[in-house]
Amino acid sequence: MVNAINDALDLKLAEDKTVIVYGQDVGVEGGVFRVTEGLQKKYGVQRVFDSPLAESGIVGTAIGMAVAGLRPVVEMQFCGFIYPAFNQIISHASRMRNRSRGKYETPIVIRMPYGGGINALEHHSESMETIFGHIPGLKVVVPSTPHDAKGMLIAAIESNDTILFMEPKRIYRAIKQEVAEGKFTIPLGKANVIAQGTDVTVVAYGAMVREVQKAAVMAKEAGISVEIIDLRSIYPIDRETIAKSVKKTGRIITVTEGPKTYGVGSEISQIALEEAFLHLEAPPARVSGFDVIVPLPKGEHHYMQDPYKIFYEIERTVKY
Amino acid sequence: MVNAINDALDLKLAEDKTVIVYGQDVGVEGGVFRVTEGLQKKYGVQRVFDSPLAESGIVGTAIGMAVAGLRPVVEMQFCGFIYPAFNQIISHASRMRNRSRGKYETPIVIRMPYGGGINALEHHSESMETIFGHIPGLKVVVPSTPHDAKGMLIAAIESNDTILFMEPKRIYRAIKQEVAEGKFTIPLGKANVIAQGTDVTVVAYGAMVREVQKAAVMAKEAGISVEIIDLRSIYPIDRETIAKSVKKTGRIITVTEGPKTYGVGSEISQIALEEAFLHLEAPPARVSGFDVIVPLPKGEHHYMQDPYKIFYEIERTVKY
Amino acid sequence: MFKEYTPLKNKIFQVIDNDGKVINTKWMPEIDSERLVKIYKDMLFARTADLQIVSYQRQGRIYTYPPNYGQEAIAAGVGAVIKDHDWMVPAFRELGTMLAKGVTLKEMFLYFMGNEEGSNFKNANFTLPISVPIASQLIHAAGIGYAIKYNKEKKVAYAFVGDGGTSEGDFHEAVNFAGVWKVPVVFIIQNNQYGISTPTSVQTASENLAIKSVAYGVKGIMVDGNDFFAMYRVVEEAAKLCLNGEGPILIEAVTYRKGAHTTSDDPSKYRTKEEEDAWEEKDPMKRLKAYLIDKGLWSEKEEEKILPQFKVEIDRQFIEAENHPPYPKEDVFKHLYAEMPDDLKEQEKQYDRYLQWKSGKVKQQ
Amino acid sequence: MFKEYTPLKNKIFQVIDNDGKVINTKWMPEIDSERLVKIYKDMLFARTADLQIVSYQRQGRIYTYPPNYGQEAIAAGVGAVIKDHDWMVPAFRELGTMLAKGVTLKEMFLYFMGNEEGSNFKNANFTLPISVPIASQLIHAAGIGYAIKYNKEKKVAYAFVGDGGTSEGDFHEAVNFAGVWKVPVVFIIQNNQYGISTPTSVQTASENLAIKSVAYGVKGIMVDGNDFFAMYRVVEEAAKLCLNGEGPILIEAVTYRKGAHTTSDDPSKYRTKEEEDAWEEKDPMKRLKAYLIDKGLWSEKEEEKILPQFKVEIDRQFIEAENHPPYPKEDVFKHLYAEMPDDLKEQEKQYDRYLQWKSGKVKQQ
Ligand SMILES: Cc1ncc(C[n+]2csc(CCOP(=O)(O)OP(=O)(O)O)c2C)c(N)n1
Ligand SMILES: Cc1ncc(C[n+]2csc(CCOP(=O)(O)OP(=O)(O)O)c2C)c(N)n1
Ligand SMILES: [Mg+2]
Ligand SMILES: [Mg+2]
Repeated sequence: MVNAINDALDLKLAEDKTVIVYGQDVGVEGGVFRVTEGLQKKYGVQRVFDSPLAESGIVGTAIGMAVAGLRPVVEMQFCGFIYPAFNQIISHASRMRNRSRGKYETPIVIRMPYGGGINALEHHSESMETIFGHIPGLKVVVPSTPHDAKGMLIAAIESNDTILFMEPKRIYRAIKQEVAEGKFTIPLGKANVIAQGTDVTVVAYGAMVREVQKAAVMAKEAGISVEIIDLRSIYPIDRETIAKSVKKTGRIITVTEGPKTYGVGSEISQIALEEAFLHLEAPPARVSGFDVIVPLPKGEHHYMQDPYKIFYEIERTVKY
Repeated sequence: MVNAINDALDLKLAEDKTVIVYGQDVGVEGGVFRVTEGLQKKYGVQRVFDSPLAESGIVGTAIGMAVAGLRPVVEMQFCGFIYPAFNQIISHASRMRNRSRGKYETPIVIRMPYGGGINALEHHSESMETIFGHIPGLKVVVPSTPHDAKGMLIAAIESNDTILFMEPKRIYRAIKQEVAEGKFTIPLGKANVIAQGTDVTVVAYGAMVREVQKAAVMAKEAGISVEIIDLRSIYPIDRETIAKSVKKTGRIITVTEGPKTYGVGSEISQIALEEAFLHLEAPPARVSGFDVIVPLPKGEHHYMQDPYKIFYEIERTVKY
Repeated sequence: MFKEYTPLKNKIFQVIDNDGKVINTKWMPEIDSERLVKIYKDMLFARTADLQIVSYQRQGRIYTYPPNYGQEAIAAGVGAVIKDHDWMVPAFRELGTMLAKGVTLKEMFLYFMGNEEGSNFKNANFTLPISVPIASQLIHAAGIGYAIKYNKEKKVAYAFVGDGGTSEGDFHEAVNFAGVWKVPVVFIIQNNQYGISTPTSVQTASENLAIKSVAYGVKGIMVDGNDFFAMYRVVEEAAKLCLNGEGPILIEAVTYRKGAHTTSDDPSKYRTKEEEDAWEEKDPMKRLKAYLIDKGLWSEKEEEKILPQFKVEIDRQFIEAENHPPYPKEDVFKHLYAEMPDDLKEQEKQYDRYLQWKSGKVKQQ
Repeated sequence: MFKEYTPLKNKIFQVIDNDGKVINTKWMPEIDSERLVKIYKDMLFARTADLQIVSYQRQGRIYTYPPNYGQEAIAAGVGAVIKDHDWMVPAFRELGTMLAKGVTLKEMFLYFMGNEEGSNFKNANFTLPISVPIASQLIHAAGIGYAIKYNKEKKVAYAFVGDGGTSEGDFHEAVNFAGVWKVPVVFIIQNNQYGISTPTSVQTASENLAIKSVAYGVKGIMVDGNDFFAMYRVVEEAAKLCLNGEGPILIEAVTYRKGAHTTSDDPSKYRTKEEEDAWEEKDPMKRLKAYLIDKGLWSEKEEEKILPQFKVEIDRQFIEAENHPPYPKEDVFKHLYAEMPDDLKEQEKQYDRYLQWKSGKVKQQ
């Protein structure tokens, strides 16, 4: 996925002079995950560079650049370090268009590795997509494969909206996949049905998709047919795809990494309620983190979702 | 409610030398809503004072004071201006206890007027309780009456947890109510069934409770009996009270001011699903803001919840 | 200029005294008479508007408004230097500068009447809407500065903040980024002595606010913000330096908010009559007017003649704003996204259905 | 001292040269020999631990770790002045100071092995856990300073940040609040020239970092952070001033991170061998050792004798940390709240049920 993202950035930098890439250590070093490796060399320090260590400054300057016609793609070094920029995101990046009635737009992409499972220090394992999905004016997307990462990032850079592009760092290098060369886009806001099934719909995104796929194998062995939806977009949510699937299966489970309460899961359940109440054969359910801070590595396995936890819920829901 | 809050602060300042009250303009002026009026005169500038204009500084220093044994009660001037403090809240105030395995606690109360309906400028009308409710380690409460405000604030100040105390500014001076003198507390985390009913449960909090009460009158005229739950606590949620009520009525609606997606409503629906699926006679529903920025005053009526909007949903749900 | 008037020595740049006499000929700017009179009139217009808005507000015809009066020389100084192609990044107390950029009074009224349409400036280019979250806008200016430099444009960005705003972390990050990137941004602190009720001494222990420039390795200066000539001269110099690649610049304009913080504020709670009187001596309009009268460029008679005209014009624009068509429901939804999400479209449709139901309901009763 | 070595003139406070010769007798602190040797041994212990941790990390026995070596004189300077009742507010590169406060190496190991229990310091009083979000902890120190002052205690709070950290808004707010409140906080910037790969010149255009003190009206000084005597002298003075009500103080300690940013970083990507070699000359251990040897207080032989002892002790504590009992499931839930919400209790119970189910499942297969 790292290569696919690099590729997308490379393509857009080559194609569009208004694209600017910056953030902490993204220039000389190419980012702590090497996502921007080689780009400064290729496009120069005016277009790909290291910023001071200040997230509000990074997002805030991106807003300024964007209203002045550039297309900044900025990196937050880790999910846990986006919060100093929270005010700039919620008060400006997501609002400038509305506030100026469309006179000024903020075509910004904020890239950010997120999620657990990499044995990291505190603040390096969080999945707080809900709080961003709840911010009006923002779009929040998560790819789950290298192919999607490339196509979605290109679409994000080309969008005139402000987009939080969350990268599941746990699978940065885990999935080997041939990614088409050259430019292609994947429309933002559309979910992807990656496995057809009849007994239960499982919704996931990012690193959780792979876990669900494994759980689906376990389910199959137990005679349960799982339909898997890769949500891809946290906001907006693709209601249609969810509605269609749950009407078919009558059961739905959402798998997320973040804390349970006010997580993505309950919103997906609500959509199932609104779209398919009379089709429901079991309560829409969720598999999520607990309402706790992601434990440090030695305790993280308690917190993380894995195929067992997912299968457990699949079984419960199907047997309901 | 302003007086009740002032009263609670007064009582705790008098009783406990470790209680410190500060924030922007809370000292000399007594706060832009006059909530802290008279307290500086009574308790001196060491205990009640104006801070520099910097929210991260305010919450961050409160964390420092708290680990050093004080009990700071700080004010964010408006809901829309808490975001510069977001990092201090999510990265420290809500975590210090967990991080230090209980060695350090942060008994902080962050007071903040929130919500719409006062013809205010941008950023002065928001209801973003979800994003705070989703932060592990934080408690988020909202009183809906002067009585509750006093009892809950005293409980909040006495709690050793970090508490976001959201004050529905729209009803700061709207509800006249005799409030008991002297000290009493209302346990945090417990909802309040303020009207018994049989056909549908409506959950609300803050300024929305009054709107629901009006809608319930309309419903009664239409022959619908509404049970009203004042949620009081956004996190933790009182599942038990919700479960009990929805098992009885079979129908539940949540009324909130914030944006729809990832709002409090879907979480309450999820609880209804988890606790009472087989009792449900209609899909748990919600009445909420749209996924937009609260419009400026001339457009705000489109956005705000009112008895009509609530009654509309009650009728739909009951007729389902 | 920046060496001579270094904030490190707590020096303040001044050109005229309280009576409008030139006390600093070396730095007295050359401005032709006609232009000067025009500038004075603009200041007068802004002040008149300000006072009139306060009275509209008392009549309940407009919501909370933050008056500018007392701070007109700052707006006039920047207003006289800023170009149509320059960027203006306001806080919320920059009426005069906004008007100079081509924002109409009607638009300002519309905004403070609670309609976002008032921020959709029809004639003012490169002018951002009012920014309410204190100091946050300064960072945008640093980014705009980057874009100017990147595009090799000959432009300057002017960004405003109050004394209170210098306490925010965003102030720090903004000037610091601009300093590292060496971008053409003029940061203007309107030090009007208070942030709402909080005096500057509670905001910071630094000797003055201009001195904070040292922390970012940028040029800084403290200027008498009630002295139009001083303001003009400093901003002119700052712009020149910026165009020369020697930006950013930090200006502390020392002034006084004569009115309330906003129409919901009562300054008598936190400041004394004596203080207000002392500042009255330094009123920027009074000083420029004394200069103009002394030079025979202006007279009380002319002022008396023009004031009613201004009032009529202000009223005309106010009433135009009042008569602005009602807030269309579409505006609640339409402007958030370049590509509007399906779900939001659906929310609007549901709202339509509700409105239809409601119109039936309300009729019934 | 603060006038003589003003950062405004870019002066740096130094006491010994690269060869350990005293070049500034005026400010040479008096420390008795025994204590000095103890301090050197502590530095040696910290460095040895540091290098050993890096090798444990290579063996996969510990997760990412940010080594301190090269920066020991700063820790030793603060460590020698800080009292048990003083507050320590670390960032994450303060091993030596943490040990001085009574944190055990085992606890540090435990933390970097991924167990929060490592932050529950058993013997270190008034010592906050490691803080990862850059600069945020500085504000806590300002608040602690307030509490100290409020309670009329004779205490100082020491807060650490890196050069990169000075760019964050929180740095600004912290020193500014402390300045306004005049609280006893010593802010120590460990300027080790880089924030990960980013050199200080990209962080700020200011002449140095100590100069930022001017923006807050507080005393500031730039000190050779690789010169133990200089560090000690400055911190001693800063503490005295703080206790005297003349705080806060901002210290920029100029140093060099000899190792990688963390064990996952490769400095050869962004710095040259020449640069590293130049800094090798200024190595703090080398300099203090030269001084000690010159004074006959230390010898290579003693060092050779003690090093293996240190290594054994470090290994002992490491293995103790490795043998720490497995992370109890309860610890995931228990520590967030003083009053644990019912729902969280329920989540734990549900997890128990799942674990039971799983143990059955796993057995089945
Ligand atoms: C981040 C933030 N916090 C608080 C407020 C509320 N507020 C509005 S104006 C103001 C005072 C501003 O003072 P100053 O910067 O001196 O500007 P002035 O009003 O004097 O022009 C405050 C605290 C806000 N708008 N934004
Ligand atoms: C708010 C925040 N942003 C980003 C990071 C990621 N990060 C960890 S260390 C570091 C560099 C810190 O540099 P400096 O302050 O100089 O301290 P040093 O590591 O050199 O001791 C960065 C960017 C973080 N921990 N917190
Ligand atoms: Mg002010
Ligand atoms: Mg560093």
